[in-house]
Amino acid sequence: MQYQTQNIAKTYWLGALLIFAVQVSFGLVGGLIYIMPNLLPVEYFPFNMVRMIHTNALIVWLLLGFFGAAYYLVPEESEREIYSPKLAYIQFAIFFLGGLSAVVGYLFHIYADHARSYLEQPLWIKLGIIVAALIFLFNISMTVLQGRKTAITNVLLLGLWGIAVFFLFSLYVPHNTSEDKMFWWYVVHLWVEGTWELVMASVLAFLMLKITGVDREVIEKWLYIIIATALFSGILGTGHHYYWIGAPGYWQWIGSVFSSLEVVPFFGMMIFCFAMAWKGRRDHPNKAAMIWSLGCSVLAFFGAGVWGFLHTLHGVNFYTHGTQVTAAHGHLAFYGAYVCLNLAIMTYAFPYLFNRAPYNQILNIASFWITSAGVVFMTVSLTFAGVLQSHLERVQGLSYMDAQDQIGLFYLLRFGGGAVTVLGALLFIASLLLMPRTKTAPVAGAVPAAAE
Amino acid sequence: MGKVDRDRLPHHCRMNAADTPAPVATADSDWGPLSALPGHPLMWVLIGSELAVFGLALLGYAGARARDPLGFALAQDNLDRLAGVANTALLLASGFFAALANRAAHAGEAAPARGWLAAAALLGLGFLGVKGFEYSGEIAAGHDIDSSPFFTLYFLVTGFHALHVVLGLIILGIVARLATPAAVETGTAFWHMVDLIWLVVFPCLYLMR
Amino acid sequence: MSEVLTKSTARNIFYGGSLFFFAIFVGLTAQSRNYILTKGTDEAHLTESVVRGKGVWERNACFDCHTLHGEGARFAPEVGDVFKRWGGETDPAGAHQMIKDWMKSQPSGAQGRRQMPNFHLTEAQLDDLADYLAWVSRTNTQGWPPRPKAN
Amino acid sequence: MRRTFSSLVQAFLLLLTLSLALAFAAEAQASALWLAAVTLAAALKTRIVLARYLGLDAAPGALAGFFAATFLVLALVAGSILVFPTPIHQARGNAHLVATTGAPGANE
Repeated sequence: MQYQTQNIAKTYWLGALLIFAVQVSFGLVGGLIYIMPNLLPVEYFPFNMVRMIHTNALIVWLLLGFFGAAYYLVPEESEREIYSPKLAYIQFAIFFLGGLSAVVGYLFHIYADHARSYLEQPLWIKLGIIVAALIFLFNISMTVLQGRKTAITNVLLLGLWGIAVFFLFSLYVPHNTSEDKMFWWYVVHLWVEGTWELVMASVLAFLMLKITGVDREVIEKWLYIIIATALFSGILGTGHHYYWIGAPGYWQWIGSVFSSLEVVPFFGMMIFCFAMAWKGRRDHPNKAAMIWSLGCSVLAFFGAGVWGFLHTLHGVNFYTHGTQVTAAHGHLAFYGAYVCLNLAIMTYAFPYLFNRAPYNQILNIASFWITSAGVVFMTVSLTFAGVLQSHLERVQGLSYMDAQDQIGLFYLLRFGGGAVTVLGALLFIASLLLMPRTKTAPVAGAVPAAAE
Repeated sequence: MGKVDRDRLPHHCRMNAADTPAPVATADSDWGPLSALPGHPLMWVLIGSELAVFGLALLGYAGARARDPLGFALAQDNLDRLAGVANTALLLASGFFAALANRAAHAGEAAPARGWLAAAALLGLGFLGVKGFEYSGEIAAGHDIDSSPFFTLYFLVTGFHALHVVLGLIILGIVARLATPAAVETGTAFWHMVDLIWLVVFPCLYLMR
Repeated sequence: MSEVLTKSTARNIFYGGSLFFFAIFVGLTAQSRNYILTKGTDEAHLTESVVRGKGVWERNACFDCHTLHGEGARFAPEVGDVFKRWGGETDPAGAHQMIKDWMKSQPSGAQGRRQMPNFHLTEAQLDDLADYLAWVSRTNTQGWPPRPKAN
Repeated sequence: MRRTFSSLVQAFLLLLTLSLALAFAAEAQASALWLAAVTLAAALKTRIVLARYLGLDAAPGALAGFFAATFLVLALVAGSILVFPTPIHQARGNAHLVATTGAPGANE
């Protein structure tokens, strides 16, 4: 570690890992309710509460991970210490406690008066999030402005500012449901298919820069091409959410055309990562970080790109909208693009933060394959469930529950995949907390170049 | 392309031996296949995106038309083909002036370059005027973006193209102020793309039936 | 051409292009908002009761099990058209009452069936919720969901 | 490599001629011949713009790629019209129907 204040990332990431464990556990509980609906008393464990913990914990820990990534990479990029470490810790306290109390509150059925999906946080927590975001942006912007400016920090900062700005739409709850839905997507879509992609591209660029040793010039050009295609397609790609909610019919064309092109940036990121890994050919001892980075680009391409494209054309979406196809896409997209990204930068940085440079990565690499296999299996199960559901319900005209009764097997398989995922996640957390040292010399400690 | 300015490269990770930039043979600061194209490579990313968008939209048009050829043909009869041809001529002349501007800029003649750019922009404004006249007639006749599948696509595609003309005018303004060969080449590349798209959109929507 | 210039141009083209698309998006959103308030939904009958019913829907996080116009969780049936499915177009009072009775009878406790909690809503809240579900069923969803004839 | 003045003038005149020729032919009967003529003329025009105005004749690979893309779109649209022809005998004299044809949302 080069700068003292990079240590701030440690706090953020440990907090993120804790909430990560909560997130996957509640995912498993949700999967359990699907297959054994009478097991847990519905008064205490209604599905809606379990789901909101699952999704909210996801977003809270991913954001904590992004904050941590920013505190880790901005000092190295800007060649400056973080402007105010104190503010960074205050921000952590507000955000972490806010996120945690939201989750605990859900257990006691305390939600917002005007809750929407992903935005169930009570108003005072939303305001706390905004305060924390303002502190963060001030702190990071001051650091960047005073230091060296690079394309990586430039793009990262734009993404983080975008996240904060679009979150403000969560405070706008119009009475008209269709209008409400339209602006709800200003938060949700413009986050995950806009601003978060900027964060993803810049963090991946940083990782490639460090791990492969390829020239900054080359990496920055890739970065600009990727983010340009991301925003040129992603902004109007929001239209694919406006097909059936009471908005004008022309969104069917805008959404289909632009969101078809949303595959391009994810494809670009995948090619970028592999091209850099090939071009660099440097033997970086942290093989695990490389695997997570490459895995991130591949699974994001499939989850966000391919699975997204599968049901984005309005003619297809007419049948698959609001079925398990969406759930399948959501799981692999979030995992590939944002979970893997966070775990990649953590895997890269933890050895430096805890000063354990040559460490045994077998546990960590195993956790990549186990977690990814679990998520892919869940995704495939849900895809089958969704395709069958679309056919039974939307083509054959069965009622919702009759169709559900016929796809029970796939929920059982999904639960199995979920259990494997939780196992992999816990293994990952353990691998970072333990980080066993290698007995042999540094470079030999690395696992021989992995298949991917 | 120039050499990489080694001094501006970071001395990353002075403490992490693993992170010292390896002297990899990647001093190529070019943009790969994009380097061969005139103007800034990222402009070609934008141009490529636009061509893909219009291409997909026109293929969507072909698909939607296949479901209702008669409805499309009847709706298509309402278009003002003469205005469309006039607009084609305007854009072609405008593109000609833009090419002359580029030629002048490369010869180091900033003032003539600006003049040609202004002429190109003027004709671009003319295009928007004709398009506005067309739209007002169609809307007065009761056709709007919701009125039929043909008009939904017609307004989306031509409207989106018209907005590109507006963006192109802004870009021409910016590069006219700079008047450097690189800037003019980049700006006119976008302008020619707007021209090119019209040459594909116009026959598909107005002429083919 | 110096590298610095190339990079700042790249940044400007990226910003300019993104701004262009965002401006179009905002413009279309504004037009859509106008469409929603005039044609897409039954804004004229967006009564106090419907607004309160939307509040009931939100406060109890119903969307975390059900979908509404296809959005939400997929644990329980779509409710955007439940009012129509339960015959509200021909017998609004009957469908209204059915929704209220359904809410009161939960949880069913039936073995192997997914359970819906009892939310302990007041009579007035139940009326508001039913009014809300009636109102959303009148939204122009461009023909969604597909309604094949059941065998 | 740089475009000469005369090559640009040539390009412009050629483009204009093609456009006007189509304009005069625009009232012609819809037919396979007409579709082919429109497609080829439009394709030729895009090629001239790409090669001369944009200067892609200096980058043959890019010229071929972009030309192939535009030609493909034109050909597919024209081809789909051949496959799904306009029932012209019905269309003639039915202009008053236009206002009532079709409704938004093809999936009603």
